[in-house]
Amino acid sequence: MLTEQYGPLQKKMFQIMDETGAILSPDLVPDRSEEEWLQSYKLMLKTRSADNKALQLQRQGRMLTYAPNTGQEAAQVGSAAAMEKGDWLVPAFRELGAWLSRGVDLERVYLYWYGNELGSQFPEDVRMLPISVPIASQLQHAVGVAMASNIKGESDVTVAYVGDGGTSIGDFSEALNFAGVFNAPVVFIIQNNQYAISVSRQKQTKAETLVQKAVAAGIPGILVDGNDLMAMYAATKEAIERARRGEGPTLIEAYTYRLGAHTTSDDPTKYREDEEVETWRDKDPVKRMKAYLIGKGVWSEEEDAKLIEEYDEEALEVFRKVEASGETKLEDIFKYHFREMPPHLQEQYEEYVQYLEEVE
Amino acid sequence: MLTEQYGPLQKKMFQIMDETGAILSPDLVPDRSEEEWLQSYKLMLKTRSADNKALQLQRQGRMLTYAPNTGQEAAQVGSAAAMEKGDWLVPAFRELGAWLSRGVDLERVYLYWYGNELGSQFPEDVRMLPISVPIASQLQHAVGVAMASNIKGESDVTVAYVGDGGTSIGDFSEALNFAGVFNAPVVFIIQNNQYAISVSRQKQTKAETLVQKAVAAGIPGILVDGNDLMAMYAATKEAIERARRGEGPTLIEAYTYRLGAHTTSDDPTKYREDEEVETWRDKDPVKRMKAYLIGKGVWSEEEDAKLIEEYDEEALEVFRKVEASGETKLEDIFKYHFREMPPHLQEQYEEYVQYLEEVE
Amino acid sequence: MAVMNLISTINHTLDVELERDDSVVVFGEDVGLEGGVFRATVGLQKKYGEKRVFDTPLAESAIVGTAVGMAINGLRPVAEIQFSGFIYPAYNQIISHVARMRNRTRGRLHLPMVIRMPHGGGIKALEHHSESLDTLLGHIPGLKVVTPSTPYDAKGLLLSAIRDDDPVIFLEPSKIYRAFKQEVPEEDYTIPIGKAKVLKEGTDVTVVTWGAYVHEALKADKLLTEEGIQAEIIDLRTISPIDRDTIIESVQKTGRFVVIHEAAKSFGPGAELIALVNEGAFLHLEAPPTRLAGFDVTIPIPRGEHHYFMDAQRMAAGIKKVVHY
Amino acid sequence: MAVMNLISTINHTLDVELERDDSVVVFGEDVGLEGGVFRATVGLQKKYGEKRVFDTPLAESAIVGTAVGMAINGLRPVAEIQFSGFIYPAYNQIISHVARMRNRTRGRLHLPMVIRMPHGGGIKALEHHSESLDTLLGHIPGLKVVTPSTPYDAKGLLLSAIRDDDPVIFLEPSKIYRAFKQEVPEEDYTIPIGKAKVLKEGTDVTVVTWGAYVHEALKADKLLTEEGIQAEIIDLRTISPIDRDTIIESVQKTGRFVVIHEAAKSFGPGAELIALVNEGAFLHLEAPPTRLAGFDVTIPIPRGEHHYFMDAQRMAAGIKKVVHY
Ligand SMILES: Cc1ncc(C[n+]2csc(CCOP(=O)(O)OP(=O)(O)O)c2C)c(N)n1
Ligand SMILES: Cc1ncc(C[n+]2csc(CCOP(=O)(O)OP(=O)(O)O)c2C)c(N)n1
Ligand SMILES: [Mg+2]
Ligand SMILES: [Mg+2]
Repeated sequence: MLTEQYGPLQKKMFQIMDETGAILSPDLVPDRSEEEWLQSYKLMLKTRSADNKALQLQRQGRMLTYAPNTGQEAAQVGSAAAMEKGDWLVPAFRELGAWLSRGVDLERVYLYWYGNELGSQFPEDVRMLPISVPIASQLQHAVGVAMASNIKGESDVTVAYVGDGGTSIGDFSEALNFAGVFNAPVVFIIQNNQYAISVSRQKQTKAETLVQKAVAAGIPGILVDGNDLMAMYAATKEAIERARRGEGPTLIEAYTYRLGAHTTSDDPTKYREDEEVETWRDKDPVKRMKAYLIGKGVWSEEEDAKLIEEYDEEALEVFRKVEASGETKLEDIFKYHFREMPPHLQEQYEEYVQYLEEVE
Repeated sequence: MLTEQYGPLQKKMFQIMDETGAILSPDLVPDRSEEEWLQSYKLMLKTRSADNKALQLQRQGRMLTYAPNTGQEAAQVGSAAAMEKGDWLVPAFRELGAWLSRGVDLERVYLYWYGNELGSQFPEDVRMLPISVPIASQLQHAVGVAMASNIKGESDVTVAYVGDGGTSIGDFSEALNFAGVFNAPVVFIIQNNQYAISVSRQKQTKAETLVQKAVAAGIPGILVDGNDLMAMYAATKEAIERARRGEGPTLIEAYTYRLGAHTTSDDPTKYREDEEVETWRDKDPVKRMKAYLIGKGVWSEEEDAKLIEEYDEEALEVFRKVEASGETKLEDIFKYHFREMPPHLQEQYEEYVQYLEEVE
Repeated sequence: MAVMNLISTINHTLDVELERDDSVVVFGEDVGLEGGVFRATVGLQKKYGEKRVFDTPLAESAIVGTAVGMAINGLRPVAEIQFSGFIYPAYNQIISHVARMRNRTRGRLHLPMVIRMPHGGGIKALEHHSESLDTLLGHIPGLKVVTPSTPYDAKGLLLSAIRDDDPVIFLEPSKIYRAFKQEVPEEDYTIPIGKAKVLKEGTDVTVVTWGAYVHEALKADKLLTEEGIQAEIIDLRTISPIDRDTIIESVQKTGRFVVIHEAAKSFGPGAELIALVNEGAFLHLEAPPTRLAGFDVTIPIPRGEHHYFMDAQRMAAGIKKVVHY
Repeated sequence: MAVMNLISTINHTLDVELERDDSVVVFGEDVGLEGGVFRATVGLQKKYGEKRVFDTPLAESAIVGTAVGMAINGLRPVAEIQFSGFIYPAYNQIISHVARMRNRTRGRLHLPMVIRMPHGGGIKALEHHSESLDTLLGHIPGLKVVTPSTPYDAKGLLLSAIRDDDPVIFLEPSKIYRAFKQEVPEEDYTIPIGKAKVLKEGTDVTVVTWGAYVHEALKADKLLTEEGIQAEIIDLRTISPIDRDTIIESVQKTGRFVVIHEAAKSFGPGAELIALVNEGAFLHLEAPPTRLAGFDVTIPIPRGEHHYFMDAQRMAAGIKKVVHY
C-alpha cells in the first residue's frame, strides 16, 4: 500500500519519475501502455493550450476572468485518468485537465468562463458537478454523492478536488470527518499549488504537510509529487480501488505549483519571487512527461509542436463559437430556479419582457 | 515535555493517579501542597453539590433545562486550577467546575440556567466569556482573545473548552488552524465525555483519538485521563506555560465520562447501557481524589459528609435567591443591544410599555 | 384515521414515505438511535435500518452539504437540523448550493431534498432555540419554505415537500409539537406548497399568520368576535413562495390587513406581506397595513420570553387598532 | 484635500485610523502582503507591521470569530471579507455572536468591530461575487449595517464604524470602487450612522436607494427632470437602523414612494421601507409605494447580468409609473 509508505506522517513524497522524465522506481510504474501515457500527455497539452488561449483572449478583452492551470496538468490529468466510467468528479474550479479527461467539452468550459451558466449544463453522461466557487464547500457534496453510492449499493467512486487554501475552511474538515464515519467511497485531492491567491502555503497552516490533515479524520492519506503524472495516476488508482472495495476514503496531497497567476485579475509578482517560479518551471509536468515519451520513442519534438499548434487552433475555434453565442437568453435567468416557475417569478419575467418591448 | 510522551500519536493516556487514588508516577506529581489539592477537591465537591441540587430542583419544576457535570469535575477543576490571574476562560457550556474555580458565583450560574441573561453578566474581574450554545463556535473567540494578547504584548493565556461532539464542527478545525498559524497563546481542552447527546464518540469520528486532530493544525496535543485531577492539572499547566513562553497552542483531550444525562431533557437509557455507566462510576474523579486525600491524612469521611451537606445547603440557598429574583425586567430585553438604543427600538419599547399599562 | 399530535404526525409521515420510496433517507444529529431530541424519528432506524435512517456527526454544514450530494446521486434526503437556531453553520451550503444547483447547471442537476427542523419559540428553551427564519430563508431565490400549523397540514405538506423535485425547507413549530391532537388520515394525501388557507372568513380585517401563532390568532379572533369584529384569518402555510392571490383577494374584500409573526420586525416577513398588499390592494386599503411582530431584539431566554411572544390578547388589541383606524 | 476614488479612500481611512488608534487591527484573506484583491489595504502592512495588518488563512468563520475574541480583549478589529458572497460561512458567528454578545452579557462585553467587504454587483464577476446582503444582515437585531455611495461618505462612515462601540458591517459597493473621484478632506471627520442623506429635493416622488444604484438613480433623475418630474432622491447610507424620519418626512411631502435596490425583491429591503412608509405616511400616499428591485433569481453571471441590474432608463420608467399612477 502506497499510503503506508508515503502516509501522512512519513514525511516522504511519492514519486515515480524525476524532473527529467527518468523513472526513479521502475517497479512502481503503473501497468499502463505507452499509448495510454501518450493519451494522458495529450490531455495535458490540450489543457495547456486551452489555458494559453484563454489568457491570450483575456488580454485582448474577449474573455472574462479566467483561472489558469499551467503547471498543474499532471495532478489533474493523472488523477482523472485513474477514474472509471461511472465515477463522479467533484471539482473546485482549477482542474481543467481533469474535466477534459472526463469528457467535458472545452466549449462548455469556455462558455462558463465567458460568463454563461450554460457552461455548467453538462451532458447526462458526464458525471461531474459544476464548478464550486465557495472554497471547499464542494467536498461535502462529494461525500454525499459517495454516501449515496454506498446506500444504493453501487460501486461508483467520487473524486473531489480542493486547493491548499481550501484545507483551512471548516467544510474541508467536516467533509473528511463525514467520509471517515460513513466510510464513503471518495478520494479527496488537494492540489497544493503553494498559494491561495497571494497567501503562501506556509501562512495557511502550521501543519508541515497538508496530507496530515487526514489524521484528524482517521483516514489514510498520501503525499504525491503532483507534477509527476505517473505518481498521481498510481496514488489515485490505489485510492479509488480501495474505495471501490468498500474500504473508505483517502486524502491525496498533490504537491505542485501554479506557474501562472491566480486568475487573470491578479499580479503574482506582488507576492512571490521570480526565482521561486523559475525553480518550479524546471519541474514542469508537461516537459517531464514529454521527455519520457520521447525517450520511449513514442513521441517526437515535431509531433509535439504540431499537436500544440492543432490544440491552439482548436481552442481558438471553440472560443470563436462561444463568443458568437452572445448574451444569456433572458428566459434562462428565470426558468431554471424550480421545475415550474412560481407565479411571482413568472410575473416578474413577463413584466420585464413587456418593459423591454416598450422601450424598443 | 508531556506532549512528547503522550502526544497525539503515541496512543497513550497520561495518568498520575489510578482509579483508587494511588499515585502511579510519583515523579510526575505536580508541585502543589496537599492544601492546594484539597482546595481543588472542595471545588469538585461544590460542583457536584450544585449539580445535584439543580437536578433535584429541576425535577420539582423549579429549575429549567440544566446540563449536569457529574463525572467531569476533575477535567474541569484540574485544568482551571492551572490558570493564573489574568488568564481567560472560554467555556462551552459544561464546565461548572472550571467556572467556580475562576471565581464565578454559583448565583450567576443558576441565574443563567434559570433563564435570565443577567447570569452572564460576570463581574469585571472575572475573565470569562459567556456560555456558548452554538457548539464549537467559542473556540474562535478564544483564539481571537489569545491573538489580542499577543498583539498587545500581554502574557495572558486563554483556556477554551469544547466537547467531543464539538470536534466535528468546522469551527473547531478552523480555530486550531488559526491558533497554529498565529502562534496564539491558547489551550484547547476537549472534554471527551463519550457522548454528544445520544451520539457516541465512536460515531462522531473515525479518528482513534480526538487529540490527534491537533496534527491537522500542526500543533502539539496530549491525551489525558480526564478523571485524574493531578494529570489534568499537570497537562494544562505545561500547556499554559508553553503558551506563556510564546510557544503557541496545545490541544488537550480529557478522556472522561458524563455520568448523568445530557441535559434534564434527555433520557440516557435510550442510547447507552447501564453497565457502561457503572464501569465509569468506578472511575469517579471525586471518589478517587477523596481516597487520595484521606490516605494523606488531610481529609476524613466525616469532614467530607459535612462539607457536602454545607454545599448542598448553600446551593439551595443560592437557588432560593435566584428564584426570588423573578422575571426578566422588560427594559433589560431592549436596552443592551447597543450602547444607545436606536429610535426604532426605543419606540417598540415604549409602545409595549404603553400597551401593558393599557391592559392593566 | 388516527388521532395524532404534530410530532407523531411527522414521525408517521416519514414512516409512510420511507416505506413507499426507497430513495428516501432520513438523518441528522441524534436522529437514528435515539429518534431525535423531539422524537420525530423514533423507531424509524429500527424499521428501515442504519443505511436509511442514521445519526450524523455534529456538523450542520456537512449535514446539508452531504444532502446536496445525495440528492444529486439519486436519493431524496430528508435532513434534520436539531433546532432552527443551528442552521447558521449550514447557511453557506443552503444559499450557495441548495438554492442554486438547478439554476447553476441550467436544469442539469436538481435537488429533491428536504431540510426539516423545529422552528420558532415559546418553549422556555435555552438561547438559540427559539429562532424564526422566515426572512432569512424566504429571501433566498430558489428555495421553498413551508410551515404547517396542524398535524393534518403537516402530513400533507411534508409529503409534498419530500416528493418535490426541488429543495424544500420544512419548519415545524416546536411550541405545538404536543399541544393538541387531530385526526390524521392514514392514507396518502398531499397539500400543495404555495397555497395559504383561509381558516375563517370575515369581512372587517384580514389577519395573516402561520406556525404556532395561528392558534393564538384564532383565540384572538374569539375575543374580537365578542366585540363584533369579523376577522378573516389566514394561515400562510408556505412562507415562500407566498400565496399572494389568497391574501390580496381577502384584503380587497376587508380593506384592512394585519400580519402577525414571531420573527423580528425589521426586514421581517411582515414587511414582505405589506409590500404585496400595497402592490395588489392599494386602492382598497382603509387603514395602514400593519404588522404585529417580534421586537427587534434577540429573543430572550425563558424568564423574559413572555415579553417577546404575543398572546391572544395582545394580538386582539393590535388588530382592533387597525379595525378602528 | 485630496482627490480620491472610493477604494483609495478606504485605504486612506484605514491608514488614518491605524495611525490614530493603536488598538485598531486590519486583517483578512490577502489583506496583508498583497494589500487586498481590490487593493483596499495596500501599503498598510508595510507601514504598521504584520502584527496589526495581516493575512489570515482562508476561513471566513474564523476571521469573524477571532475578531469577536479580539474585540473582547481590547482591540478594534477591522476584518475584511473578500466578497460579500463569502460571508455565509461566517453567518453563524455574525448572527449568534457578533450581534448578540452585548445583550447576552447584559452589557458586560461589547464588540467594537467592523466587518467590511465589497458588496453588490455589476462588475461582470464570477458567481457569488455580486451578492446583496441588505436583508440578510439588516434583519439581525444587534447589528448596524452601513453602505456609502461616495468617497466622502465612505471616510466619514468608516471612521464612525471603527469608533463605534458596537459591531458595524460596512458594505462597499465594488462597482464604484474606481468609478469616479471626489475631494476627500485629509482631516478627521465622521458621518453619523443611522442618517440618510437627501441628495436632491423634489416634490413629486420620494426615491430611496443606496450603494452603486445611487448614481444610476441620479441619472434617472435627469431623465425625469427632462419630463418635468421633480423627484426627491435619498441615499439611505445606513441600511440598519433605517433613518425613518428622513424618509417619512419626504413621503409626507411627495405622497409617492419608490425604493430601488439590487437585492432580490421578495423579503428584500424594499419591503421594509414600504412597511415603514405605510406606518408613517399612510394617509399621504397617492400611489402604491413601489419597489424596483432585483428579480427573485440568483444573480446571473456576466453574460446575463445586464438583465438583472437596472440602468437609469429602467429606473426612470418605474418611477414614472408611480408618478402617473
Ligand atoms: C469561501 C470563499 N472565500 C473566499 C473566496 C475567494 N477566493 C477565490 S479562490 C481563493 C484562493 C483559493 O486558494 P486555493 O484553495 O489554494 O486554490 P487555488 O486558487 O490555489 O487553486 C479565494 C480566497 C472564495 N471563492 N470562497
Ligand atoms: C451548532 C449546534 N448544533 C447543535 C446543537 C445542539 N446540541 C447541544 S449540545 C449537543 C451535543 C454536544 O456534544 P459535546 O460537544 O460532546 O458536548 P457535551 O454535551 O457532551 O458536553 C448538541 C448537538 C448546538 N448547541 N449547536
Ligand atoms: Mg492554491
Ligand atoms: Mg460530549
